[in-house]
Amino acid sequence: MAEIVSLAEAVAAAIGDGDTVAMEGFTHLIPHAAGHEVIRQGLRDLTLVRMTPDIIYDQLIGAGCARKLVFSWAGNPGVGSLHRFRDAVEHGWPVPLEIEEHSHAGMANRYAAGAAGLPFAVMRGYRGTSLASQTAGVAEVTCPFTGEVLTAVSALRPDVAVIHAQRADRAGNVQFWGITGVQKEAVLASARSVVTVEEIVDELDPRPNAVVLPSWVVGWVALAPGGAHPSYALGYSARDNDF
Amino acid sequence: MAEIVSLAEAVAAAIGDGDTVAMEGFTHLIPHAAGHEVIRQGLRDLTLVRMTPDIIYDQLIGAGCARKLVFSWAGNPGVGSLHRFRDAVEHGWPVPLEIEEHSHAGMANRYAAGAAGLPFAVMRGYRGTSLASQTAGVAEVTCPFTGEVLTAVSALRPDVAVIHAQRADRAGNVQFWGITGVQKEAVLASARSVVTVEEIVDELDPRPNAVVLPSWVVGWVALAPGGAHPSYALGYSARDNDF
Amino acid sequence: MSYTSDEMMTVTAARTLRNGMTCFVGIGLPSEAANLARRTHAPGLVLIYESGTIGAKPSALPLSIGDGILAETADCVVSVPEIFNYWLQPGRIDVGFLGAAQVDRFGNINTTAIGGDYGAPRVRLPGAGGAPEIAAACREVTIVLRQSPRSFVGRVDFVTSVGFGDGPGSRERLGLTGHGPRRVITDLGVLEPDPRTCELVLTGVYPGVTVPQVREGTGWDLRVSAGLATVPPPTDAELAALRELRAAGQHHPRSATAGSSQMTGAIR
Amino acid sequence: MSYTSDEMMTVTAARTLRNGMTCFVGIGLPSEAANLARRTHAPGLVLIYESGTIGAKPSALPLSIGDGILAETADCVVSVPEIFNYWLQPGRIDVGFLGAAQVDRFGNINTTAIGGDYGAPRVRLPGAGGAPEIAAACREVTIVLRQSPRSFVGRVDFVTSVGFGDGPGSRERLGLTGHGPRRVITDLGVLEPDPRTCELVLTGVYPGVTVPQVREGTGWDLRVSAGLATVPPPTDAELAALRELRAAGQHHPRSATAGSSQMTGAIR
Repeated sequence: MAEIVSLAEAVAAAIGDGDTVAMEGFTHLIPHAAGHEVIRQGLRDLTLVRMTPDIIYDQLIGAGCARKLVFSWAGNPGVGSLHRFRDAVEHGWPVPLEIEEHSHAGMANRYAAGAAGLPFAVMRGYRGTSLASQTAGVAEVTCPFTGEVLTAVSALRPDVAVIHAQRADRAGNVQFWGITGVQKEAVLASARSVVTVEEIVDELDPRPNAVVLPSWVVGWVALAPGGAHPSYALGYSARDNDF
Repeated sequence: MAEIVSLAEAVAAAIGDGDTVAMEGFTHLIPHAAGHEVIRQGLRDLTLVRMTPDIIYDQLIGAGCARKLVFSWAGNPGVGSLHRFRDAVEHGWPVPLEIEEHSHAGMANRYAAGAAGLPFAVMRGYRGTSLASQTAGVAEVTCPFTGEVLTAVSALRPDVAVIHAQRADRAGNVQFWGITGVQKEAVLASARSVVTVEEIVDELDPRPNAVVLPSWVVGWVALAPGGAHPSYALGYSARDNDF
Repeated sequence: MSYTSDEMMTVTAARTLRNGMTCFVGIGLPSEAANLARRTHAPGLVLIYESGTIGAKPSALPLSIGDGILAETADCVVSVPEIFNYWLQPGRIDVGFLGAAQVDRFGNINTTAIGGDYGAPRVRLPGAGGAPEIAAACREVTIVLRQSPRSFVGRVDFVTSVGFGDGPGSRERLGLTGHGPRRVITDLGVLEPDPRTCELVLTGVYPGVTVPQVREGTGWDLRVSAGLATVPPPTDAELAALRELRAAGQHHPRSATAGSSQMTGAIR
Repeated sequence: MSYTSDEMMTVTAARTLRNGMTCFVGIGLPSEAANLARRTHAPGLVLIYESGTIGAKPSALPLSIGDGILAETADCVVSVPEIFNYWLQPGRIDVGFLGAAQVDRFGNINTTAIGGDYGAPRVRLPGAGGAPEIAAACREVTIVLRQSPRSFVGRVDFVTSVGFGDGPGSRERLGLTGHGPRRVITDLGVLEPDPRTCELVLTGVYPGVTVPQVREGTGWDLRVSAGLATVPPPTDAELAALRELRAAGQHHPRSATAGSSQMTGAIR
């Protein structure tokens, strides 16, 4: 069952130096407050996993928290470049950053395989791209029925998933809606999880398109209103494109 | 884009003798009215696919529409046995019925593979059971990363999916909620689809837990109020256990 | 209060569930026991049905795994592919509660076909449903069924769901992630696997039931545990809760256990 | 009305979309063109973004593929794994609309790295995102990018997304299910693959643009189609709709094309 604690307590309890940490949220519901808390606590040597490592990971990289980045699109959608990421990759500055690069479909399937307790997922993808040869965790697999050759991607099993959600109830059940991205898979694929929320309520009334993660698959829940800023939380806050 | 027609027109347009037809609905939203229309139109030699071929398929089998049954649990949940199914399997009466039998997880994954345009799905299952040796479409697959041996199940790609939903709008977008089962996968895995609905409305207002199938993946929509009877449609009709 | 052997069986099964556990519930007797536990000592028991309802809190006994009340009272409802792939398969669920038509000395389950061969069985049963993967993936499994020499056999006619396979080491060889059957609860008593041999042995009998009676109801030479216990009878509170639960299900025209009776009935 | 070459490019791209089509939309120039089409001649165009929004009907130009307005106006919103696995992968989508940093003579796309080697590139770009699978699976692909000898190269430094690979037969050998690039739309004109050689050839120029100008903007020896056409200029209605769309996006502090400028900007 999830424990409701402060954000500082949640990060301290869930994340240690050297951990593999997936902070997810697809443009919407990016867990920025939790990212800042990771920087504040001075965590080091993290392997950071995220489909779209926008500003949140650029800050973590710039603060020297990261050893490795696993990702599929490193840009800040619509509003700018990731300077720390580019410095690290182009110039090895401030420190070299190991990268493991996939496509979105590959990352999504890797999380899904992790959530499903499988060591790999089957998909159509990567074939003919330069990515296939540069990236670990991509292989061929042959259909035992048709003989067709498809792509296998290795499962992602992070130590910790960190997400931001609109609401939790006092039992630690978590609810988020709008663009829900890959957060369910990230939490279910990870050994531990931290969820920051805009609000803690007595009861989660049903919402269209809401994902509910029951308390017993969630590790720590922390109240962090505005915790997605400069990203947004549908129904709570707007995206700050000036940031 | 979906066409809105009468149920008789929808069945006539979508289904032909010898087709593989998946009528889905997991206890909830079973497309009984469509099943009766198939009997009325005297379709023959159908391969009937359904996870839980309860009364709806017993009637189709008894009416001589079926050549083969692909399924994972043949009983009427909670209320009785399937007499025509048992007669066909135990005594070859009225005609022998070929069967292809899976587990629920296997069938669900076979539909999911079909919906995803893959020839097979990977899962943990079947190992050590007698089912594995009696059933086509189950094989071993080895993880190219860990060497672990897992189970592959072949994709289901029915000719036609038939489902019952609460509502459609006039453009043929379909919405259903409550227990949504494997219907999305069945429709997306099939070449054609028929959807009967309780109601056709001007606008589909968002509902918690609703699945929406956009018009452009739906074939024919037919109004059939009470079309799930003796099954139920949450918010519209109750289950008739006396039936 | 007097009670029936079915009531004793259901109460005994319910007692094995602890508060806060997650339980993947089969229909029939297992569902009755799981719902009883939630209504008595384990209000925080998380009920999960293969229809995709997670955390269902039905006030009446559901007649099927897809009753509307399960969806309406659940913490969340997911698709059928998702319930098996994201929730059952990875081993997140503490206990699987299963019924059976036949069980054998190694806890293997048959719900497919009895007698004859697979292509032309003497009795055709409903088949696998969710059971094979529940039996494979839950951390532990409890099996609930009425006892008779035809339902308790040395070797099941068809292995629908694997218990301990051929004995020690089978589950490991097959890569099954859960620990397998923890107990079989019948209308006479409780059988548990010997940790060394994986064979089901009698570890508990109900008040008034004798060991010879249980052995007569078993199709193999049943061993009896040195620590054989008598299971305490249902308390008044347990019985009252069970009867209330059943009565609440009475607006259903047939009793909520009809499904499982029908299922096992075929071979009684 | 006078217009810029960027407006001409966007209008030309928008015109290729027909009413009722389904379009998987990349961010930046592709999104602008697709939204323009929906606001002009193709009101029934179904916009699909990799964030999982299907049938989005944004009133303003979305700044990212995950803007709230996409979720709020969509026919349905699905998870990111689902949008790729159930919707894109099976080949349900008519057309993929992609931007690029580099494109080569066989329509292969690079959005990963320029110069140096992969481990230490001269310029690091954002990477693959959804593009490789969009390029593989959509029935056809339209690529939109500004033309320069550094963006139009004989062979891309890194194949992020496959067009026609090494030429005829490549897509078939790789098992790619879609038909590949149908056209590349630039700020100078339109290139289309020769059906026999798969090489991009110039098939259209904008009013006032000369063939030598386009050849100067191309890093390989560009062939010109015998049927070279001049693309009609934007109509007043097209321009008005485009400017209205951009103005509606102006409550965003930066222009909606910033993303794509930044992406290609690195190599201009």
